[in-house]
Amino acid sequence: MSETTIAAPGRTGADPEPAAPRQLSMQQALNLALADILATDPAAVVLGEDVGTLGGVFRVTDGLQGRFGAARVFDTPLAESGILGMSVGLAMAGFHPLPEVQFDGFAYPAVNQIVCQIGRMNYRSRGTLPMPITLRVPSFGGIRAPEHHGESLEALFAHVPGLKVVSPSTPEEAYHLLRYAAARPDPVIFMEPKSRYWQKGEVSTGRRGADGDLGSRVARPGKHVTLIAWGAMVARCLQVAELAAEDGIEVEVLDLRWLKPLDAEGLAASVRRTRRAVVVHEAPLTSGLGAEVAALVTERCFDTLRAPVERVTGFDVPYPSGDLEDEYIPNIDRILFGIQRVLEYRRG
Amino acid sequence: MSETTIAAPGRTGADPEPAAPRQLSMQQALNLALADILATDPAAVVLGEDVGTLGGVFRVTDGLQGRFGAARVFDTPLAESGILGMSVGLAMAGFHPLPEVQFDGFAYPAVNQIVCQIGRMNYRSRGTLPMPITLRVPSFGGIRAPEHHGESLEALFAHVPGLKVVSPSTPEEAYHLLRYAAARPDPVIFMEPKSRYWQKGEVSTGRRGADGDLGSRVARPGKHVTLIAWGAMVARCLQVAELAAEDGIEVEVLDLRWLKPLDAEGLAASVRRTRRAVVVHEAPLTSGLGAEVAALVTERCFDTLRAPVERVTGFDVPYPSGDLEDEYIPNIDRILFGIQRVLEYRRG
Amino acid sequence: MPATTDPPALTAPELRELYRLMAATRALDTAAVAWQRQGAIPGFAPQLGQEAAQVGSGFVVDRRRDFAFPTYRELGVARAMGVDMVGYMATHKALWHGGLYDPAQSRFAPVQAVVAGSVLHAVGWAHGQTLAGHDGVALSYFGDGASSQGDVHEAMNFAGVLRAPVVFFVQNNGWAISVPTERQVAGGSVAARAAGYGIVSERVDGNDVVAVVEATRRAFAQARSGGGPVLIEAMTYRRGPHSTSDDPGRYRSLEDERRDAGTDPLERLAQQLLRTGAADQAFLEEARSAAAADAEQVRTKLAALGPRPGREMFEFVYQEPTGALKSQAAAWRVESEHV
Amino acid sequence: MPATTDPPALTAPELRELYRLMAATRALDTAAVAWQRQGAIPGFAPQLGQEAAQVGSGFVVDRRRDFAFPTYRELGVARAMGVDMVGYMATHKALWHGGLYDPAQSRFAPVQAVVAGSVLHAVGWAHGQTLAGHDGVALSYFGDGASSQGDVHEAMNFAGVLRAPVVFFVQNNGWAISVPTERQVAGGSVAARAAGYGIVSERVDGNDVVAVVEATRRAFAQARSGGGPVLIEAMTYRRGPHSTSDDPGRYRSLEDERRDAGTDPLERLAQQLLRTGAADQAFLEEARSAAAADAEQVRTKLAALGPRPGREMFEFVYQEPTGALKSQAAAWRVESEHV
Ligand SMILES: Cc1ncc(C[n+]2csc(CCOP(=O)(O)OP(=O)(O)O)c2C)c(N)n1
Ligand SMILES: Cc1ncc(C[n+]2csc(CCOP(=O)(O)OP(=O)(O)O)c2C)c(N)n1
Ligand SMILES: [Mg+2]
Ligand SMILES: [Mg+2]
Repeated sequence: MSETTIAAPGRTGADPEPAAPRQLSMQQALNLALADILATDPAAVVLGEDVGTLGGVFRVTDGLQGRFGAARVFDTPLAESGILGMSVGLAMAGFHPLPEVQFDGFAYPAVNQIVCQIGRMNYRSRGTLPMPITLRVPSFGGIRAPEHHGESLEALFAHVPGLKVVSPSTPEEAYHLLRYAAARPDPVIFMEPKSRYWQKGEVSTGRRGADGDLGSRVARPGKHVTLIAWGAMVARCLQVAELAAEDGIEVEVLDLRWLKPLDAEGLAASVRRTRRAVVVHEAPLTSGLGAEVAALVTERCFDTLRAPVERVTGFDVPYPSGDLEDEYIPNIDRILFGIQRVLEYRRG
Repeated sequence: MSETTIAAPGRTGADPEPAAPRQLSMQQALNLALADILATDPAAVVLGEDVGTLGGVFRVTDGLQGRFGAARVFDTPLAESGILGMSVGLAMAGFHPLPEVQFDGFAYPAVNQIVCQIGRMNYRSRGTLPMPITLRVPSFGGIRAPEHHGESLEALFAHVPGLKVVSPSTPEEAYHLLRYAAARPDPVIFMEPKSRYWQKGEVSTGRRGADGDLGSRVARPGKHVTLIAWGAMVARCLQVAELAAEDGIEVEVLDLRWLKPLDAEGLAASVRRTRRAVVVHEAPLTSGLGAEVAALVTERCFDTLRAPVERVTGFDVPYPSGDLEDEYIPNIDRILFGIQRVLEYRRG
Repeated sequence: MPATTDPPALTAPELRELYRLMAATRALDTAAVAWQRQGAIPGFAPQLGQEAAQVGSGFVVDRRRDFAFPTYRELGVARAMGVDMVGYMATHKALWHGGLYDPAQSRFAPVQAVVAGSVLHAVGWAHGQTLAGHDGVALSYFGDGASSQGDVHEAMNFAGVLRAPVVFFVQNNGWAISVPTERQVAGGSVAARAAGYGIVSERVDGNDVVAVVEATRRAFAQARSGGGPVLIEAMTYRRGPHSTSDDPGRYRSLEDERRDAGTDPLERLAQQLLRTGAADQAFLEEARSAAAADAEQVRTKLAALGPRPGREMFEFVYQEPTGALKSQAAAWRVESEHV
Repeated sequence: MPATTDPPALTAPELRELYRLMAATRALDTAAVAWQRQGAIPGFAPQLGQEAAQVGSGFVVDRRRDFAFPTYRELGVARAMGVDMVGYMATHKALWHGGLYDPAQSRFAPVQAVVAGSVLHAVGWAHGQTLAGHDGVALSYFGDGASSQGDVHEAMNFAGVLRAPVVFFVQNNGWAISVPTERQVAGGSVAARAAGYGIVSERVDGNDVVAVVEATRRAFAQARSGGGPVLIEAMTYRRGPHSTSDDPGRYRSLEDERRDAGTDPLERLAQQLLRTGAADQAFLEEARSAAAADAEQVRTKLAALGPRPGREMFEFVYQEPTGALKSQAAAWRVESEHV
């Protein structure tokens, strides 16, 4: 593809015919979503460290440079603030940048550009300079990686005015939520649960209606307690629900998906049914997004709640080295204990 | 003071004789605290943008360079990551750095050093490289300043493992909490409510026991509802309490002081008495520290609470320009509405 | 500088236009300080003494294809580029952070209060021109103090690697609030940094508007023709305080100022116009009184501008507002507007 | 470089010691890749080919007064500085991020996984020496890729302004994962950047250990004597993958590698020792078998190291742990340790 063919950002190509659903890993689903975005949106550009020739350290951008050219899929120098600051300028020039930060922990050097520029340019310019940027961040822990490769930044991002934040839990969700995010005129932080990259699932590529991409999703219905999770923790909660079912406890698993805006209605609807809630996340407890979820649920379901919302989370410690990560990340036992606490809670 | 007199970080001079309590503004109290820190702790150094000759844009470091020399109180180039990264190295060399970030919004460029280095070096080095750094951040809004000069970063800081976070509400608190923070072997983010810099109050300089510096503080006792606040919002809540008293409502105002660790016991003790709580902060609502406070209170006082904890906060919008800041910052009306909601709440 | 053909010398009408713009900038700048003292605006960052650097560089921008990325002190650039001055001053009246002009249509980005915040944007925008096959040039403004920020370095490296059509225009005005350049810029020259990125650079007398225009034109010509980025360091002097809340007496004496400031760039251009016959005394007087009238008009219109309605806090956060934000706006309306 | 008196040439015993260290580094590095393939450690970032740059620079450090700030790839520096190799390899066994050696006592900062994360620390530590009246020198390691980070620029500027006794030691190994230096470093040379900060710099053949030692000694002599910071760019080559999870075949061919890598620095020193008579074949063999034995010993001890107890997650967060954290530790003990 020559450089001048992307001269008119904003034009939109036709979506390819929806193919039959197929088994893909999340990494493949994301790769497919990026390819479909690049194919249909001439203003889309992918940039970041090693996203070109290498195809990304997780191969999520594999083959894209070959297919769409080095103008639209390009490696940048090793500087995250640079990548995000440059994305702001590209957006001002009419492009739809899809930057990648290589690992969660390396979003920190770009926080200034994310908070003060990406989150505010639309506001500062009174809507004349929108920021249609989808920032992909391989996130969360669980892969025995070096320091700073297992962080959960959702609480930080969700607190920032002007951003939207989403995290998929399955290949199907990954494909559709990325396509949805990339079509937005607002900045979206797209948190990819890296420990789930290689898990397969069925993916249908026909676009689902916007409604299908919004709000939370009941991943498993149940009536005794609502387990609220996102990203990699959804799969773990489903395991927990399976185990709890053996004891006759019917756990509803709510895949939150959008971390900003939070689906207050979806949360309330579920908890009104189950009257008990446990929120699970990998990030440290204090000032984590679990606090916001708990507050929101309590505000809306104070009368129905039979126990305070439990939080089963990472501890208030730096994300530990691989050998200790199973001690850090909420495990099945700890989640079961949390469920037990809300079920056994009796007003004193 | 010559450079070699600070050759032995760790030596501690004697505290000056406590003077009689006197009326000082918070800016003066902080200035005095810094002077006393520099006089008693030869390892202490003050660094930042314009902290030397100018004495800081808020004059908090006024006169310190003249008194303690340009080696111990020095201007840096204009780079916040540089200031904080350099502070890490100074701490590794045995110093007790007291860096200043000129305004809250300019802490963002330093987030990487704050989160990944200052918060983790003690952990990474298994306690062999402690980070006795007190980072002073003029914080919060209310002074009709330009963009990025009115931010509230406490939720971000409180979520970061390895940090402690504190914010004073009066000149007396400012003096003592700064001295306490600066004597700690751990990093402390010290959030100065800039709109309160020029308010006077009585300051006693004799050190109060560590207990006096820990936990929260009942700024005004009351029995109908607990108003929880920190920084500049404490004074506003006291005003609200005054007004509410006219209607016979006795509001307890809890000055949280420490934003990490949070005083869970102090919060619970107060709410157990009042059975109702409203938390007030300037930061945006979503994923703000109010969520953590609400969750904590609810976890501990679920049975006694007569209404869900109310949050009266800034909105999920960028901190606005001066002309709109009174619309953004929780005002007396909005806090009164919050109180009314918890008082009138009836189980449905 | 590379061997691009030198652009033609400035014509007498151009020189007179430059004088008009500089005089108008000076008048508005001086007036704004007075307005702050009178309480009409809460604060202001005067560009006094930087008229030649600002007007001279802004004058070169082609508004049909280029884009400028200012800091908080670019009144003269805005003036030269024809930005609506009332909308521009609105930021200093604390009406709206980015100002009330239309940045997209003005080709002048919103006022930027983060030091070095927009330098990378300029590089991204410039690379966008390359990708789109356009020939626009990005003009990035920053100061000697800003040169210390990591973002500036990342921007220069990105620009160098991508050969992006960007002109970095550094106003070295001797000070970053209270810190003089010699304790800010190791090595003493921002221009000297450029070579390390394979970027050509030029130091220019920033108080000589003709020199500034010529250097900027050369830089634009190079960037536009695919020659890659250029850095210009305009040596000038911040004659006023950092901002209306600053007290320069704490860190420099009046004598320092007299010694270091050099000739006033406005006065210098006036002398040059007279000397070369490009203008006469009558023209200068007319330009100055037009400038004063202009400033007065801005004052009147600015005074007439009321506060923005509070609902705008919510309206511009997103292109697609969230339900949560709409609820907050509704609650705000009830509790604060009492409707 | 400035006119400091050149340090005396390396003696034959020193050269032999360098060979021993490089051979030991090579053996351990190669072994670690094998351990990863066998599943004994989850990952490793080999320094294969950078032995001369690493050992040569680390060799110069005076552990009584200097301090080194490594990245995640400084095995050879650690080896030359006498850091406990089992404690060092513990980071790659995922036992503890920073490693299990004592960084304060080793004068070798904890393993640093943020690219460019520690460069500013070195400047701060170095300035601390000035403030304390000590004559220690900070040795800061970073790569060609890291040079793109804003922190590195801020560090160079701070060091220049403060004349801090720091030596920036850049290993330009041609690659930052898949990105070659020419698309990373605008202008092509990190050393060339230094001039812009008034910092002297030197490019050195990073595969020639003698050249590395000599350059590093000159740099230390200058920094130690108050001459300010120095930057050394050691030109070398990353002969292996970026890490054990990398696949270089995706971005460079074996032929590229053969062409660009040059002579193996270990082999090169061996030839030099033989040529100059500083050592004979028997010595080389002995050094290599000592190195192999050394690596084997590290393997045994590393294998014997069990996981750290989970309670250490909580114990090292603060010097003064908070009540909240103690409660979390207690809850963890009950729920995960079942005690
Ligand atoms: C990131 C950041 N840090 C600090 C500040 C506070 N501040 C505003 S202007 C300024 C000095 C800027 O100096 P320079 O870049 O030389 O520009 P000048 O003011 O001289 O035009 C400082 C420190 C800021 N706005 N942004
Ligand atoms: C801030 C940051 N961004 C990205 C990464 C991921 N990463 C690890 S090493 C590396 C390449 C570093 O290249 P260079 O500095 O040349 O060192 P080398 O690996 O060649 O030794 C990258 C991108 C990181 N660790 N830190
Ligand atoms: Mg300046
Ligand atoms: Mg490299």
